[in-house]
Amino acid sequence: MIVPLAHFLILSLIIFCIGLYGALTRRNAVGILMSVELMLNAANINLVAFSRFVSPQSGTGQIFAVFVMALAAASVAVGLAIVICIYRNHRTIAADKIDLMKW
Amino acid sequence: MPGFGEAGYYSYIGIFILFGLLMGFGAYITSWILRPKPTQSDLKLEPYECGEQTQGPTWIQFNARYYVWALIFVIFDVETLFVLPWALVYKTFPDIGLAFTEMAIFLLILVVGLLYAWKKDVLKWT
Amino acid sequence: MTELFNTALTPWEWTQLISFYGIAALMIVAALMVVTLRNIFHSALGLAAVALGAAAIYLMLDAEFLAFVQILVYVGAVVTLIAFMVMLTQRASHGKLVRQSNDQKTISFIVVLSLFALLIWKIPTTVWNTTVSTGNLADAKTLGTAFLKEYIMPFEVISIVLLVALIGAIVLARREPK
Amino acid sequence: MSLLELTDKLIQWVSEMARTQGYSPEWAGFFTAIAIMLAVGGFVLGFISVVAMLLIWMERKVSGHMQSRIGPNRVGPFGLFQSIADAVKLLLKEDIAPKMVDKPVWWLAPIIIVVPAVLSFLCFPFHKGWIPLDLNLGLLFIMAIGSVSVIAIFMAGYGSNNKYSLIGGMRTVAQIISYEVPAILAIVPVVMLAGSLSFGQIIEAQSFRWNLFSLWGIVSFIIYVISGTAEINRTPFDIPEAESELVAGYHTEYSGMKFALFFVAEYTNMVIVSMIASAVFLGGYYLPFGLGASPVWMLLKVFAMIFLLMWFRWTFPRLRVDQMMIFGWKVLLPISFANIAWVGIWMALKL
Repeated sequence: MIVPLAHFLILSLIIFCIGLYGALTRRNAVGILMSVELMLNAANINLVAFSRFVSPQSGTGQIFAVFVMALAAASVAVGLAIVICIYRNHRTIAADKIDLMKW
Repeated sequence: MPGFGEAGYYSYIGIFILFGLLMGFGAYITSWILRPKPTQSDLKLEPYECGEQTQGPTWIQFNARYYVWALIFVIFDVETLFVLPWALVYKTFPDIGLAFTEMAIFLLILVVGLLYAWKKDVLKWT
Repeated sequence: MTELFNTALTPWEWTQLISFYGIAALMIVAALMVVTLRNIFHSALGLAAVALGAAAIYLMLDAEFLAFVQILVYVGAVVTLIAFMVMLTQRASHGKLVRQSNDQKTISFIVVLSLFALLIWKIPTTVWNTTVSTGNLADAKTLGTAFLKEYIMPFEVISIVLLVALIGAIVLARREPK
Repeated sequence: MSLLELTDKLIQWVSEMARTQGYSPEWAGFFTAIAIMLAVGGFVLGFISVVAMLLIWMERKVSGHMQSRIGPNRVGPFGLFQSIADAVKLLLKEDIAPKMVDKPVWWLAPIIIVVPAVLSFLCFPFHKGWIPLDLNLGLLFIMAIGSVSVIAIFMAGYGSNNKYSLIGGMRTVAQIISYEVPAILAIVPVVMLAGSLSFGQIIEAQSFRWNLFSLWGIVSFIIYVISGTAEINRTPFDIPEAESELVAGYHTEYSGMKFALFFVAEYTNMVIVSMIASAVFLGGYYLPFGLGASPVWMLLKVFAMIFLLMWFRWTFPRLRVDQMMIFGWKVLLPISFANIAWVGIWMALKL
């Protein structure tokens, strides 16, 4: 392994920050979910990198990454179903237009 | 890994990806060199819809049933992610009864989901 | 950083370095596509590219199982689901959403930038407790054994999570027949 | 001697040579390894082109004879060069990019569909030890790589800006994903018994007794062949490109070489499905009961499987969409769960 651990962490940091920015600023609800997926992917890279560098034989990080993947898939399934619901009732998927709960 | 060494093992995949790209781009480039390039009339570049004039935007709204199928698929695809490592160690695991029970519970819980979808008629095309 | 380039590298190490930075650059570009592009379908393709890049990174980290499963689950399933969703709501995505970002742009940028600055300062200076690998690395069989031993409870719980997600999403997405 | 041993010896020999000549042995070994990879890749690319052309000819010939026709018979002996003529024709066609297509997406889709098809041949078991790269998780690798083509189909359907393409693409994807789960679950019993996902080890486990020679094996095989047929959109599962309804499905707007790439990918996927079925259930390069092993048997089995798929095409009428969905989720999926349970109980009692 010639690439140092820090570089994997920095890669994952950059992707996480991009995802966070997207999740905070995108108006399209589907876009927000995609940004969340980016963040989860970044977290997974972190987990696998630590697993390889810190405990290469037990593979704990890999197991957590598998669980994160399963939860990510479940969350995106439910999240998109909510978007469908909103789209049916409001004919929009702009997240800042959905403000019924504000008042 | 003898021969290629640790890093060389996966380089093979990279080389094959390059070959796939070579095949695609190679086909594009040869046909670009060989093919005739007449000026295209406007009518020829219409989308092909059996000679009829295109009506309305293509990107119409689709039915939600496609989404529901994809949803069931996602859940069962994630399930294979847990079944495969289990299947790999099933033969050699010392307590085979435990291994069997664990997977039986896991799959039964998912089958409940399948039965729910079945009951709610989302597996149908209507 | 500097000591990396003072040592003589073997050819395979060069390959690894070059492919890592190449893939990292591609992933960052694709991630930027996901958050900036106006066409939401193109963003979904960017997400697929990020997932493929992450799979390549996993291969580099000797997590073979995770790499292939990443392609199977993310590219094959999650991006497909998102693409179906894009088709379903594209009348709202095309044209109506003129502005792509909301009015929290500046404040979000400051928040993200400060998080980034903090971590980019901390990560290289932290001493990580790394070990040099000797013997067998974790593979798919290690995962399978772990699912049957220490992680048997999460393993069963995840099936309940999947069941709840399935039922919840069906209830939400399905239009009640009149 | 296996491919890996040969590679190993060659690399060592070249490194020794380089050392005596005063060059860096590491770099010499590296370039030898890359050269070997390129040679294998080139061989595989040639194999794919030859097999794809042969299959296009075979498809037309088989369909012809099944309908009491002769099929192509003018170009070369038995019309063998018909595919070459077709390829030249496609190569010389002018390129029509309809206006309003989503250019980058539309343009990239044929390339993205070809790459996974080529990549799957990385694990093609030609003979014992002669697998380009016998990945530990080869079977999972092929399944995973295959799912990338779903994205390419989506790109083709979306990018064409044509309603037929889009509907065809959506239907294709819906069909592929409905049958992917049964396809993966059908090979789980094999994995349980072989304890491995690598092609080499799965085939070795069948050196005497093929997986087909048992009740669960037959059930798994049938499930796999049906799901495989559905995944490559062949009749009776050709709803996505039903000519009478949707012109040609997701590749309606493609012409010339772009269409040819879709075509090659389709036939390559057919080879891959046949390869997995032969390697996983039919013993790969082994004859049953230890009667021998040879790459000839592997290729014969693959072609027999392909013939079976072509036979299906002229035997079964096209299914309706609702029948297709019901069959995948309500019949194949429960049967494959039951099959896994049955194999699990059987193994638990036996061990």
